[in-house]
Amino acid sequence: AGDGVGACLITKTDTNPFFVKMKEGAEAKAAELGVDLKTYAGKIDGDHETQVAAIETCIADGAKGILITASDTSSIVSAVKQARDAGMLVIALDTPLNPIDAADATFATDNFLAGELIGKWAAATLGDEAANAKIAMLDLAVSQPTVGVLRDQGFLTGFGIDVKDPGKWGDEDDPRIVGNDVTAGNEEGGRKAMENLLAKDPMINVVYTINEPAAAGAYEALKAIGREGDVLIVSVDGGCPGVANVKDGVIGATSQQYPLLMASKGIEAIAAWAKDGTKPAPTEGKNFFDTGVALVTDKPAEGVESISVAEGMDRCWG
Amino acid sequence: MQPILKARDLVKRYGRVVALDSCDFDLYPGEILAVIGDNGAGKSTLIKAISGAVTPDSGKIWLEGREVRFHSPLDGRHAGIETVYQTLAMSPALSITDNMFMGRELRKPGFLGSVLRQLDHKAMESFAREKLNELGLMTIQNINQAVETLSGGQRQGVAVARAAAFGSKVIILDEPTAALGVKESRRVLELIQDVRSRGIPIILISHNMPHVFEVADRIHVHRLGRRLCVINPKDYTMSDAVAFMTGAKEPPPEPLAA
Amino acid sequence: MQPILKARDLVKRYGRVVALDSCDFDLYPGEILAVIGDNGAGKSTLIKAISGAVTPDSGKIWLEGREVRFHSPLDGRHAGIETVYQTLAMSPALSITDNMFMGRELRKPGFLGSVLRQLDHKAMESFAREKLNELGLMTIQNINQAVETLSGGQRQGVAVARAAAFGSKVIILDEPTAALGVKESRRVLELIQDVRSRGIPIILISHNMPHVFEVADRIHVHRLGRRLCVINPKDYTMSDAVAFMTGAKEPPPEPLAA
Amino acid sequence: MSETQDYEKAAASSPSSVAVFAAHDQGAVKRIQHALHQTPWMVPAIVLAASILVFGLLLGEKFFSPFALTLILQQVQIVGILGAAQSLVILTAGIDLSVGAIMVLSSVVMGLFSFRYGLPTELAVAAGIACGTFCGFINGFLVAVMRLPPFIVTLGMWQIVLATNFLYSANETIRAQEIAEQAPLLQFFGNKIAIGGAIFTYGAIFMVLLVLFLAYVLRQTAWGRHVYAVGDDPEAAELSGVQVKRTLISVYMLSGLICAFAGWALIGRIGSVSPTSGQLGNIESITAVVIGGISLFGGRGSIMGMLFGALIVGVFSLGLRLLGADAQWTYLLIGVLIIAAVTVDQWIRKVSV
Amino acid sequence: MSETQDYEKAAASSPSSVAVFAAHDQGAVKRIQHALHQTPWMVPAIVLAASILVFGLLLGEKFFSPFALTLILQQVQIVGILGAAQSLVILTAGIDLSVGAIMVLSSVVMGLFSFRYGLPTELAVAAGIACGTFCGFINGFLVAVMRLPPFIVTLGMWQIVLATNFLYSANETIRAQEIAEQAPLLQFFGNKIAIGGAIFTYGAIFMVLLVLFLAYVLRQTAWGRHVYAVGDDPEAAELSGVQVKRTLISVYMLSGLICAFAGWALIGRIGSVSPTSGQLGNIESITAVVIGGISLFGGRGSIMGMLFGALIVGVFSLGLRLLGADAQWTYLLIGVLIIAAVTVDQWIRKVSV
Ligand SMILES: Nc1ncnc2c1ncn2[C@@H]1O[C@H](COP(=O)(O)OP(=O)(O)OP(=O)(O)O)[C@@H](O)[C@H]1O
Ligand SMILES: Nc1ncnc2c1ncn2[C@@H]1O[C@H](COP(=O)(O)OP(=O)(O)OP(=O)(O)O)[C@@H](O)[C@H]1O
Ligand SMILES: [Mg+2]
Ligand SMILES: [Mg+2]
Repeated sequence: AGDGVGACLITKTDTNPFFVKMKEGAEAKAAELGVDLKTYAGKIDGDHETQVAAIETCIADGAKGILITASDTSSIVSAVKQARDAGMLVIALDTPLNPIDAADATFATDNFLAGELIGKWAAATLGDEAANAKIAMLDLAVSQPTVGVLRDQGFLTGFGIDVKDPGKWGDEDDPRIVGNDVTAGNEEGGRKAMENLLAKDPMINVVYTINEPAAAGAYEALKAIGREGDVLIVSVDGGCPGVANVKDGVIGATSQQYPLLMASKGIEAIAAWAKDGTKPAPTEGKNFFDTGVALVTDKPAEGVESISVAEGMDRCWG
Repeated sequence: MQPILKARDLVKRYGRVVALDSCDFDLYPGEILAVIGDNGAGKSTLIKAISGAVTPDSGKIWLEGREVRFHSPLDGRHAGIETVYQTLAMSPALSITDNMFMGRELRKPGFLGSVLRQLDHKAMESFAREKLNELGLMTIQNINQAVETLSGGQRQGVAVARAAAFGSKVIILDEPTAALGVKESRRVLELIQDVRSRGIPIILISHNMPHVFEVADRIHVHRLGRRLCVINPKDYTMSDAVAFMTGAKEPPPEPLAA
Repeated sequence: MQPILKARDLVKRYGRVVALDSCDFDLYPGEILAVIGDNGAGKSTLIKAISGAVTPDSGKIWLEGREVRFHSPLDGRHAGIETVYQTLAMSPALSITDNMFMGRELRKPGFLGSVLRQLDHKAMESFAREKLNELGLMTIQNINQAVETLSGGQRQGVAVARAAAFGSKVIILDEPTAALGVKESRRVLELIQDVRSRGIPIILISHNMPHVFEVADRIHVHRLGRRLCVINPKDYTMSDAVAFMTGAKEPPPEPLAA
Repeated sequence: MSETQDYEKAAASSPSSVAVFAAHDQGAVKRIQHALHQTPWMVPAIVLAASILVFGLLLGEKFFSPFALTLILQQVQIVGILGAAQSLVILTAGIDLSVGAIMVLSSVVMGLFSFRYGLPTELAVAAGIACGTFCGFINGFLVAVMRLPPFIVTLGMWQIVLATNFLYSANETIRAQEIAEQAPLLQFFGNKIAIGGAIFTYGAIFMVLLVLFLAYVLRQTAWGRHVYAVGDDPEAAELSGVQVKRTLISVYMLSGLICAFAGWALIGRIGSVSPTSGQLGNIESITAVVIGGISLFGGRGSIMGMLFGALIVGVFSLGLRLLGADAQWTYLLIGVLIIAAVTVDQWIRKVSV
Repeated sequence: MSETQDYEKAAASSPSSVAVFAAHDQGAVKRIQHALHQTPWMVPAIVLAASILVFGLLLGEKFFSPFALTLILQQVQIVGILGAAQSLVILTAGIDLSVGAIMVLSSVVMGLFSFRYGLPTELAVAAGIACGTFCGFINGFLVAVMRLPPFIVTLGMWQIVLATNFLYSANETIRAQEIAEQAPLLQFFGNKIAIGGAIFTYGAIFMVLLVLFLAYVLRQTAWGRHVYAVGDDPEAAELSGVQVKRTLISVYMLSGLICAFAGWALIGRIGSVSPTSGQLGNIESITAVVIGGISLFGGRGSIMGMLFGALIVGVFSLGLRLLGADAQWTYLLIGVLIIAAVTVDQWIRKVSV
């Protein structure tokens, strides 16, 4: 139906499996609908200049629409405006732009909610012990990209800790937090950050991680000192290796997201826009289209809705 | 007569190697002082200590009766000491002209020069060409060649031309004719005498005894890091000088008081 | 007699500069051939073309009658040509010993050497010390000094000692005594005659006429990138040689056939 | 005077004109080769022209339009400006890993002085420029006076400046709309001149003018010659009368100043003030410099070459993207093409003398 | 023989023993200074000891325990191994920006050969090592034979290898649990020896042995001397009979080989095979090398210094975290301390001669 329709997918990076899967989802849908899809990505997390260049390329290329997961949700706005002025449909995926109406539509997970779910689960699992928890916070990067901040603050809120400035992690002074460290979202960084925090306080018993690779690294560090059995690790993402790690008991619970869904919905929307100019509508009651998030664990906790690992496996994306 | 340049008890040590061992030095106004000595005797170190390129571990230096302390070769240069170092001190990738005028470039007259600070390449090139011709370096075909593409002798010629052209209070020449051809060496000797006749004293380090005995007024014999003696070329033969400096013969009992 | 080394019509051009201009060259077995010429005449370029350090634009070279084409100095060296370059070709940060044995290091005997490939530092050091003493370089106090810390003359001495020690089919010396003292130069001349008496021919570039006339069997006069003439030192005076090479006088009508 | 020197007299009557050789085969080819050798920036310029041609043939209109070609100019403007700063430092045989960080910090200072403290925009811009220059001064002081290796100094400064930037800005972006309303001067370099389809932003024009200006300064003033001399051989430069320390400090300060301007231009380009920008600034600017033929060992090369180097990368990036290569393939191909570009450069240099 | 040379005869009877000077004030201080000058790695060793001492005093038990100290060893093992590869290249006046990428690609090859193709683990490891060595060979070939600048070659290779890595691995991680079950050999370097509280992983032990081995090779074999000569002055090395090309190629190949071992050690450290690791490998290894006192201009320095350099950074990172500095402040302080460490190094070198 969409013959000759050009579309662009611009992700933060294309090294993170999350975005790789998003791209695969988009490509599959594009092939199905006959949309001509080109994909772009920043070089590293936070690299919004390459994203700006990618938008400009799409304009030069005469594409009909852009799907973008913005590295810097405000900085990209000028470039997005240029694209929309050139008659393109711009859809923000995964993270809303700032302001949210800078894009024609937003298909996203609620990252804050994702964090909140694991925070609640951890608090419920610990029960009364939650008051004496020793928490390690393994974040993404010192540049504090929005996703990392939302997940971190969501977790703390869910756990029952007051966040100070909701736009920033690391400013809380609750004694239960042993410390924050950065992981770059991979195993190596996860292990080192965990080691650093363990050296600070070897009795840590709750570990929040930005994503599952970081969690796997943290697990290795715990294993090295024989404490892998008595620490609760929680994470966000829901990739297949991550869910498998939940199954193996490496991770206690993880919040699962649905990048494939975001991407395929996005491609459909562009195809529809190219056909008759319809714009996608947001989810009822929200200002964006929520692709949903679910807590995956085999140890459900009271008062927190969750799905089983088997279910999670069915719906995982990497 | 007071020495224009005087040094006492200079010491310079490199790890276990002693390059200057309580060395004294005197240069009198208007004279050509030759410094001779074995390889590694410490001649270059001595003149570097005087010109400011090396800071001695101890010892004192007086210029025109005032004690001086140079922290960089630029200090020495500002005090009026112009030096041709044995290593020549040229920027290999830059052109002959650039090297000759390094640190004292000519600017174009008028607005271009004073406001736009534009260099007067033409003037510098023709000046450089003239100085090289004076030295008989006729084989330099391209005045804008990079110095690294010059032959060994041509390079040395450029360094000598630079020092002579911008001569001031004292000129120091460390083996200026080592790599030069017969004709070019001859010209350098003439140049040295020329400069002396302008009243500027010269320190000449050389291993070429005939040249030394031809132009020097006094000869400072350097051995094992110190001044062994100072001789008058009229009183001694070349053989004597060589014997002193290599240690084959004892120096005259009482070094010339001046 | 056939020349051991023969070159015809060598041309080497650097941009607009002509360094070799259809130059011919002959070296006969067992002789000392001196090459003289103005600065920048192209002497160093000539011997670099012969030793493989520079690839001529055109022209041919024969070694012992066979045509050769060297692509690197190592080719020349493997063919038996050992050279002291004017720039000395030393690694400044490495020690004297390291430099002397570069590319031909001695290994310890037995297991340590053959399996662990350990170098025999002791043996190399004492060999180096011996060679330097032979040259009279007595002021080198520390044999493990880095070459960059040596005086100009000491450095040249090390380079000459290296070439002489590992002498083979042809030895080329480009101004080997330029920076050397009186005693050290003398020793180098003796060394040259020594080497010749072992039957190895030598090419000697020098600006020192007395030295050239003392040791050379034949003199190749180089001017403006080509061989002007070849003279026998017994038939001409130094003044003649200088006059030829500087262009003050016409060369003998018929260059010596050989 | 001893008789022994008599033979030297023979040289007296030698000819005294400069040696000349018959110009043998100065054909067109030889002349071109010579020109290539004399003007080091011509080689990257040729590579650039060739790559524009190739992509033009492959992509036609899409690439070979005034719009796309000026788009490249816009996309390389930041790298080009940073590259100018980087070139100066590399010419002195240094390296500046902190250019990107200084740029971002300067832009953040401009933004926060306007918005957090409510100062007049002119003052905020001046503060940002002062901040960049000051960072450059610290670099220069450590390199010149403390004699620390530039790599380490600027590596340390990179981390320090970047961390300061995050701490000071509290990781907050100032949005484009607010800037456009309250402090449009910050977006000055984002203004554009459109001529037909071609769009020239002030930032791109600034980049070109800056490079031309620096090329003039390096070639035509004493200071410029000193920069080359210091990079070539600092010891020789010192001995021959260059104030090495002063020259080095001035170079690093100028580099900081240019980075601050890059920060200002960055606001113009992305509209907003974002503390997460510029993380790749150092590696990209160094790439441009090296493809442009400036030696990392200092003292050799021309700043014009850097500009062409930056454009070469820009052309490849845009061209490959338009050809539809996906991101990883683009990186892979850009890797290949960086090497290829320098191989061609090296080859042209070799055949020319 | 002309009479003119007669004066030279006067030198004949000169003394023929090596000049000696009275050892004036060879006090303890002088002797220490001399020792510092002779052994370049002693300076970073002193800085390291001093920083351990300071943090030990500030933090007591927490830091000055066998556990924490061996933890540092574990944390620097990857950087240390990469640093060994980097040192070799930098000693030849090159630079290798691709070390991190080669490491990751090698580890991915090991993982995928075991899991995707089901080959025996020994074979997979061999394939990974061959892959690393081959990447090194390409670097070496381009640098030595094509004479391209190492910075550009390895910059290009970095992008190429990294992109290949992502394309080949499809960004998929192989989980630690699976590796432990099916191919435990891949985690070989993760095994440990515990002595009291001290934990020595095989990877950390390998790093130390590797550095000692390379120190021996560089100091005691002809090849090692040639590496220094090539870095010092390649032209002089060539003229004095070193096979410059062959030496360069062997250095880059060895560097690639060591990177492959780093990849293997990486699997041991993080348990899994992850294509996103090692992105900072190049900058961190260069930092270690430079703090360790190896000159980026080649030919000077010792590989032992690199090891101490890596440890200095490790000590600072852990020490600062334990002191309670948060991540951003740690970043900033490490920047400061890198500069400080090199300042101290420079200062010690200056007072010693
Ligand atoms: N930077 C340095 N480090 C260590 N030793 C040095 C250094 N510079 C010079 N020396 C040593 O100091 C001594 C004197 O050297 P100097 O260059 O002054 O000799 P010279 O008399 O000029 O010899 P020449 O006639 O060969 O030029 C030599 O033994 C040399 O090895
Ligand atoms: N790499 C180069 N590039 C350009 N010109 C060069 C290069 N090497 C040498 N030349 C030029 O070639 C000519 C011959 O140089 P060469 O070094 O052979 O002279 P030479 O006879 O050895 O002189 P000297 O007696 O001074 O050593 C010189 O004019 C020099 O400027
Ligand atoms: Mg000397
Ligand atoms: Mg020569």
